[in-house]
Amino acid sequence: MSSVTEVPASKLRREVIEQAVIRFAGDSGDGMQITGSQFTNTVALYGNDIATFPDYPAEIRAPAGTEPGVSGYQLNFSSGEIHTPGDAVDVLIAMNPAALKVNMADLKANGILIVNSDSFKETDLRKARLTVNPLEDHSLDKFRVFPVELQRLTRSSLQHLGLDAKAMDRCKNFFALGMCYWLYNRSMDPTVRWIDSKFKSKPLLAEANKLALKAGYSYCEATEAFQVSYEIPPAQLSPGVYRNLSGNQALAMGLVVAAQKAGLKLFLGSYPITPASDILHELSQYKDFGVMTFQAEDEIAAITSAIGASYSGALAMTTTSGPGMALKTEAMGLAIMTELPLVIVDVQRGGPSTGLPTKTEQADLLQALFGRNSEAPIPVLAPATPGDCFWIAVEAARIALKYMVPVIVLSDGYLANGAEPWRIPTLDELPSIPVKYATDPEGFMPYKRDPETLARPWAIPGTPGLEHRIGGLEKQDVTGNINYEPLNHENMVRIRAAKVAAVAQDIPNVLPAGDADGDLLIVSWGSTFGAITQAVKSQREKGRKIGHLHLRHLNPLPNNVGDVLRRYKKVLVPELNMGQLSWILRAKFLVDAIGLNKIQGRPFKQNELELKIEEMLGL
Amino acid sequence: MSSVTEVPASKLRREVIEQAVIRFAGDSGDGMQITGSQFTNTVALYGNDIATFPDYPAEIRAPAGTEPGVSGYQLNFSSGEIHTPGDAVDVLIAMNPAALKVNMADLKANGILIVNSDSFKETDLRKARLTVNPLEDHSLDKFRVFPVELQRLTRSSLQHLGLDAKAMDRCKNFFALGMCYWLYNRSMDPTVRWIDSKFKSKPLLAEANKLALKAGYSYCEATEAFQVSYEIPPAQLSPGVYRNLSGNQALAMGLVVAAQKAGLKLFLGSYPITPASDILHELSQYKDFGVMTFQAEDEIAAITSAIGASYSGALAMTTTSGPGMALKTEAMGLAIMTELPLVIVDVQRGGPSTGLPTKTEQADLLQALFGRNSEAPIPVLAPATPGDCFWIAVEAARIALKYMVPVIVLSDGYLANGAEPWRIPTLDELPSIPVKYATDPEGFMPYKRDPETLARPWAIPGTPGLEHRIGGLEKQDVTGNINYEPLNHENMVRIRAAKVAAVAQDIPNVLPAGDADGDLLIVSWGSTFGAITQAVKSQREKGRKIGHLHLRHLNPLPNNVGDVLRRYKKVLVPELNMGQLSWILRAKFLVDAIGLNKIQGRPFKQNELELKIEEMLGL
Amino acid sequence: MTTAALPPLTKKDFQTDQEVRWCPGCGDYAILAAVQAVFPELGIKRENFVVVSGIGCSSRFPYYMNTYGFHTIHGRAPAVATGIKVNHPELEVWVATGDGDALAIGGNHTIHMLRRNVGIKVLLFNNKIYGLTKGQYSPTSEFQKVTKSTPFGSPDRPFNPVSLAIGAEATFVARSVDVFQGHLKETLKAAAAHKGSAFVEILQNCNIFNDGAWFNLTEKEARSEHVIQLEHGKPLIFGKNKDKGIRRKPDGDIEVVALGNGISESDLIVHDAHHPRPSYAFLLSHMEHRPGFPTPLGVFRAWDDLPRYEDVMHEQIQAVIAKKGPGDLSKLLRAGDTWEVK
Amino acid sequence: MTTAALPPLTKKDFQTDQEVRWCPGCGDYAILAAVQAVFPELGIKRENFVVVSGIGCSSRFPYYMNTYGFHTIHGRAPAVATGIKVNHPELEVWVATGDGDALAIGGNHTIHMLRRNVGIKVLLFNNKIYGLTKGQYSPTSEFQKVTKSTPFGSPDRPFNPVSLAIGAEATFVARSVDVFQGHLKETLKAAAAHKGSAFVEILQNCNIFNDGAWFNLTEKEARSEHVIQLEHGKPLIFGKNKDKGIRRKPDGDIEVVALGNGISESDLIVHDAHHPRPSYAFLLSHMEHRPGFPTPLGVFRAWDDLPRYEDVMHEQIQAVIAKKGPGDLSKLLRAGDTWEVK
Ligand SMILES: Cc1ncc(C[n+]2csc(CCOP(=O)(O)OP(=O)(O)O)c2C)c(N)n1
Ligand SMILES: Cc1ncc(C[n+]2csc(CCOP(=O)(O)OP(=O)(O)O)c2C)c(N)n1
Ligand code: SF4
Ligand code: SF4
Ligand SMILES: [Mg+2]
Ligand SMILES: [Mg+2]
Repeated sequence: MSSVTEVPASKLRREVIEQAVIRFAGDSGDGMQITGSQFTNTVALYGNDIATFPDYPAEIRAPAGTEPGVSGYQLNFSSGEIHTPGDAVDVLIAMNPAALKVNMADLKANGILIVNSDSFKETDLRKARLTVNPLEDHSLDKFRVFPVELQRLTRSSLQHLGLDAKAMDRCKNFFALGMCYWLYNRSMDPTVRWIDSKFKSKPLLAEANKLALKAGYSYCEATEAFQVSYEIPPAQLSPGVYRNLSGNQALAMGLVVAAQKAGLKLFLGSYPITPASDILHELSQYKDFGVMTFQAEDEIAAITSAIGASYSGALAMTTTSGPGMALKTEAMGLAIMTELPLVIVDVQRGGPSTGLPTKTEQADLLQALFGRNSEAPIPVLAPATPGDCFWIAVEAARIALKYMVPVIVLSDGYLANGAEPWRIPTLDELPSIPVKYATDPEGFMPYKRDPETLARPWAIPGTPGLEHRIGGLEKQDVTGNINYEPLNHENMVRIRAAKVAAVAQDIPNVLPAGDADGDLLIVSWGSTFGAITQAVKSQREKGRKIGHLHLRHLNPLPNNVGDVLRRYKKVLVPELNMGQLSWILRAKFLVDAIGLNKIQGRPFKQNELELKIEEMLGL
Repeated sequence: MSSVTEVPASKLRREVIEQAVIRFAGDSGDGMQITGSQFTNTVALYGNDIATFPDYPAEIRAPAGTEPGVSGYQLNFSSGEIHTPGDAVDVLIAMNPAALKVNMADLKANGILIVNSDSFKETDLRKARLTVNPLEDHSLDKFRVFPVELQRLTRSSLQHLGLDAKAMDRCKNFFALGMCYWLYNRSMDPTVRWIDSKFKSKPLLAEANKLALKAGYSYCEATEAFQVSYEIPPAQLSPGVYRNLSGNQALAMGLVVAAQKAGLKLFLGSYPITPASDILHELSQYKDFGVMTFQAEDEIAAITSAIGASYSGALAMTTTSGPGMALKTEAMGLAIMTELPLVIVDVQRGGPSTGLPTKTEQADLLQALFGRNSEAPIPVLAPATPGDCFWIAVEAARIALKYMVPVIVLSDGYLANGAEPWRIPTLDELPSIPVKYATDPEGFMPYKRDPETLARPWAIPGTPGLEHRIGGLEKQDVTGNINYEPLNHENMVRIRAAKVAAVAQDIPNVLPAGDADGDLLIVSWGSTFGAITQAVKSQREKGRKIGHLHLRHLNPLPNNVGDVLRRYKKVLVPELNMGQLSWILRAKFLVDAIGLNKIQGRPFKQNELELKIEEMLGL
Repeated sequence: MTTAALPPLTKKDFQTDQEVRWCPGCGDYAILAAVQAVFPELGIKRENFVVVSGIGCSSRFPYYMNTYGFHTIHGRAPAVATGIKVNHPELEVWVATGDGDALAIGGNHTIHMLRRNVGIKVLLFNNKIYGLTKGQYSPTSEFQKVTKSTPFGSPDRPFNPVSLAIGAEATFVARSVDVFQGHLKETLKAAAAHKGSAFVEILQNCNIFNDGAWFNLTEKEARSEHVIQLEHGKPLIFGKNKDKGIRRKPDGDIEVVALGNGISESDLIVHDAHHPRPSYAFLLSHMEHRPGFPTPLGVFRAWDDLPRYEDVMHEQIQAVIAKKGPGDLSKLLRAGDTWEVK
Repeated sequence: MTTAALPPLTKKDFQTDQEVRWCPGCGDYAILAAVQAVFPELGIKRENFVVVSGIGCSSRFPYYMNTYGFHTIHGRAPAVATGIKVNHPELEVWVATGDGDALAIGGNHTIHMLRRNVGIKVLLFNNKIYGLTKGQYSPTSEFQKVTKSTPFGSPDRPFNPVSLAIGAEATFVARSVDVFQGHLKETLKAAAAHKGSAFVEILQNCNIFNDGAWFNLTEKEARSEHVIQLEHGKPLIFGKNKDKGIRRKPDGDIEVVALGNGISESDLIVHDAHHPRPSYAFLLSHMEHRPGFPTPLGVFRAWDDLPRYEDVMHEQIQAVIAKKGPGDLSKLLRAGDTWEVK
């Protein structure tokens, strides 16, 4: 729904529209991630709701100009509430033929296509394995195509600076960004500010990028390249102060905050791995909060060093992705046996084995629940959105410290790199996390438990009179002495299970979104939240009687999940795996949960979900 | 039921009985494991059916004479068919107070108790934390107690050999063994033969042990210590040649046989761990079969070296227990991705973490099924008895080679160390295991599959014209080239799953033992087979309408499991874990499977099972 | 595996159809070129080459070699390669790995492979950074290095790969540089000629995340002052005008001396790569850590008198078979006491 | 942590109520006694000691020390200890480990801990066997050793733990023997006095699975001929009658010489444990592999000028706080561009 208003100042139309999806696509070297995040930041600052989807090539560098080298950044921004980066694209910026080839399928009919026409020479086409020039073979006829000589125009706007050609060409993404700002009537100031701070030490480059940006803007102004420009009013987000945040940033910040609220030092033991490495990078910056980041020699040293830090009184954590998670499983058993607090973050990626390192997936749930020798229960949480990574991180730390258990957080590549506007909580919105170390030798026993939480005391080295020994062998309750007696073992196994089950007492009952009962319940977890929310909204607008239950606590489950499941005729569980949550629901509640399983390294599209919903409703 | 016959030669009664349970218990240093296995071997040779339960202390040596140091060996032998070492003991040999203290609870009322009265001095009692001498405080009144000065009698029978006291005392277990042979009218010849070969190089010790053995025998003869001796006729086992075999021996032999049948070299990559180490020890002996045993620096090198051996054309395997299994999970993903044959043996033990290294448990099932990052399916098998370890090993190799997949075998500590009479198969009873490497460059593609098995070709280095590259990244089907495309990934994930599912086509439908339908079905897997078989037999004799379904294939399940489950009113799943198989049956078939879960590091007792069965039948 | 009548192989025979995916300017290209140039000259059938790697930019290597290749998992290449070589000793097994792959997560497998003297050739691409994961410091990064994961400088001091390998009992240890093609090829040939484990550290430039890490060794001007070539039987001389050398001090330590006025080549240490004991090679391996000393390139140690792991294992097997005869299935099944039930 | 006014601790203070569960005659008892004797003399509060171990007979050690103790998982003690020490640098962290625990599965953590120079003391109980798992060969077992897992002899040659540690840049490396109580205590005190990582190989007898492994070093007769004591500043002399020594050869190598007829103590190498460079210590570490050479005991290397990992990390933190002030939560939350929705 778009209302047209005449803009007297120019004979250009300006349309006010509700929402738009824009995608920047180019070579890995073209700076598309920066361009996209700058545009995102600007529209977010302006007050639009946003959802982003950065999609860059596998870790290894591909040759320039080839398809595997294409890097993309998609943004959905709106004056209404949105939860996904959008299925199809309104505006596509393609910096070279490969980018065009890889992305054009997602551009809507009659969508705007801006291409860098300087990069469609014979050689460029060959790199993209194209025999004919798409700009000439009518394959783009169904789009509104705007070929722009980005290279030539950028250079000419910069030639007076005396930079070499390579340096000038590196600015052409800002030229394109300038065009987009014009197209959506956005101020260039935030980006100008960013350029100034980013290139503080290199004023000449700062100047060049700013010039290119403005050149792109004025190019549209002058040439009236586009007959139309768009206006997307601010969204009605709930009041508050907002910032734009990615999942990995949010997770790192959440743990710093948790440590502060608990009055503990934060220790991270980690070994780099995509897409989790940025959490390590983020936390290594927080020295002013006393954060200790230990880059270990491998994932096993990463988690075991964290266990050591936890034993000596830190809020300890370890971060990794699938393959690294597999390596940590033996050590998780030690944390379970010694009943030490620990936050284990798995930013899931495509697998198995090395798999698809930069693609997203939700297939580590069963590993998180069962991937250890013997009976080794662990609480498992999963954030729903990039911003929710902050809250889940705080919750994970709270549970770990209150119950003296390791806790697993399952994020994924989509949340880790995706961004959304995040309402900054006021300090008093942050939960308090009370922690006390044992200090009194009187009657101290290393496995004497708190009756309510079953937590054992946390007696840290350096405390006089509490000297004691712990380890991975089975032990007697209360005294903690090694013990292999049959009944003691059964008792301890059941206590460890009861302790994890006890976490449920803090988990509020879950309310399904949409209808409280009806024909179909959709159950989800993790990063599929957004797409499903969108799909359910649209289906309910069509009058379907459906509910949506999203789970952030996967072990233990909220107490009322069983009841909710029974209030609907059918249960659908869409997952980016082969059906792991549905397995759990089936086993626990004997409900015939049906899976919608996509395992392509990409998030759900809204309409894939809607089609399945309608199929299950027999429509 | 025992029939009494007068033996004229002496005024001693000889009773013919059907079955007896005997337990040898003493200090770790007393040689109880040897004594027990000698007695076992003798009665097995005689033709009795047997089931044994060696129960030795945790790996670490305990101080002599203390309770933690007690080592026990229990044997159930019979003229009828038996499947368990027996719940309670008819005859207990206790070499010291600690052994008596730990074991007397299991001795039947009026049972025979032979104690080494020389070891009940003040100091001995203190080591066992006893204040009063049980030989004097009437606490043994309900038993038939035979105090024997084992030490003095042994020494006096050996003094002429000029051995030192320590050496003489080390023979006293053979004195006790001799007494037991008299008690059950057994020939000493097999043990004499064993002593001769064992001490070939030390003739003096051979002589001493044989003398002690005979001295024990004649002691009973002479002193008429026992008023009665027993006769247990041979069992009616199915015809054939038998030997006595432990699970670890059987497993090792099974893989040597499989390699021979497949015409391949066997490669074992392993890192020692209780209770799996004996498989490494066994296989390191089979040099004449060209077996290569590589003792790796850790479990990860153990499995990855095996993957390398498999890649280069060997029948490759790796053996471990729970904690080591946890360390291998990342590498399993590589074997799955590269679709290489591999046999992974997990001899389960008590956990989590280091847990109870010498105790048995069945709690690695879910780890075996799901303990890897992303969707990484693997066939899983479990032997039912020590002898079945042989057949499961052969089956695992067959599946791995036919389908080009890694296969997990779940044995456990009870099977590994327990022994039973094993009917030696004739050569033509052994399955043929056809294997062919790819050799023809014509149209060769590393991931071009066999339509029936979905197996990719096995093209081993050294083959001209088949040079190719494989790895852990997602790949295109057929060509095997790296590929991150969405639909290709989904396709490959489903192919890897379909390949494992295809294994079911070779698995015969399972027939429940007992009633083909009825009130209760008991479903089991692994080493609980014996106890459950016994319990079901006895309950059916009491007229209950119940069936017993034992699963040796856990993934994929036999095709007809669902049908079988539905033929009974109730389903009971007894497991030595917290309910792992029942969880799978519930999720797959939505049946309300009830668990009987014991997690004490010990096998089920028959009557624990019978009580639960009766409870479920509402009796 | 050397045989006379082979159809002569060429560099082309070792190139694959896969498009090479390293950043333009990456040092890995040069290493690939050198290996593809050397393999045809080894007189080994192409089908007998196996190139094994872990994970990292450098570990993409096998995809670009038209031989058998295995791109395994991070850090495990030496263990996978050991399985291949032990099972199939005739194969020519090379490992391509990085400073993170071989010395961080894979450190243990690397030192154990060297200790066992398995007949595998290891090429360690040392760019002093984690390239594939976009620029974290590695176990060879210099102390105080600022990287993505150490914005305030790395708190730990690096391994010296050559010293570590020698400490792990390596029988062949050498160092070369991506851009010194001639030297690199010679070094690779020397490694190929070694029967036991061969460990070659190749100094490699990551022009994206650690550009110029080896600048002072590669850059024309500096080079000759900062590098010393180790050549068996030749004195340790370096300097633009070959005017400096390494001399023994009476206390057994070494010193840099200027040639001339009284000091001649004959006063310098003559390099002995075949020395049976590792201490001399170890002494050389540490020299560049001292002010004024050059960085040695070439073969530090090449002592080949130790049996290879795989040879010992297969000799044991042959010996047993010679003694007991080849294993017999029915004997195996019926071993120990048996009895018959009629 | 040394403070003047401590109530004097005694050996008893470090004994636990746990019954010690090693085989009678095990060398571990002697090591336990020595440690319990040395700890009270270090002037450190008992509550500040943490003893960390992996898995093995030797790794039961913490249960018998009345301090804070952590019996972790196999091979990971150095990593767990690193987490403890980095988080809590005031603690006195000791690791008890075995030749399998520290050099087989734990090899990588051991060398990385040494490289980082984390202030941890490692006691490696070297019995050249896997004791707890009942007698398989270990990475320190001699070549061709017959064990449960190698009935025809082990096919690989062992690590020399001292050489490996030096190759891994260890700043303190020493060797002692379970039964030489006096020497062992002195060695432990030297390790305790070292700020950086201290690595002590303790030759230990497993009388059940590898009895007499060190017989030729411990047995009265042989001992003095086969052992040489390393004492800083003293010449390298050995032999029953102190009649032999180690001398430098002109080529920098070493040789065994008989004292007398022209050769005097002054011709011998004077031991310099504080030498800043590792090559001298490495040379000593390998001597026993040569015919006629003794096995060195004592401190090979004690060079303490390198900053500890944990100190560098905490200095970085302090520096940033000094510069930016302590972290402020609301600033943290509101970092970067923000906007307000009314
Ligand atoms: C188990 C596991 N942990 C971590 C990673 C992530 N990872 C891939 S390569 C690499 C290090 C690469 O550095 P290096 O070995 O020096 O190779 P380079 O890229 O520099 O050539 C890391 C940490 C992984 N793939 N697998
Ligand atoms: C992950 C794992 N793998 C293997 C084992 C089995 N294991 C326990 S101790 C040990 C080796 C013990 O040898 P060493 O470290 O020399 O100690 P020692 O008993 O000789 O003192 C092994 C292989 C284990 N407990 N955990
Ligand atoms: S990141 Fe560095 S090492 Fe990796 S390919 Fe690029 S330049 Fe080479
Ligand atoms: S097995 Fe050996 S090392 Fe272990 S306790 Fe016994 S004697 Fe000591
Ligand atoms: Mg690198
Ligand atoms: Mg040992």
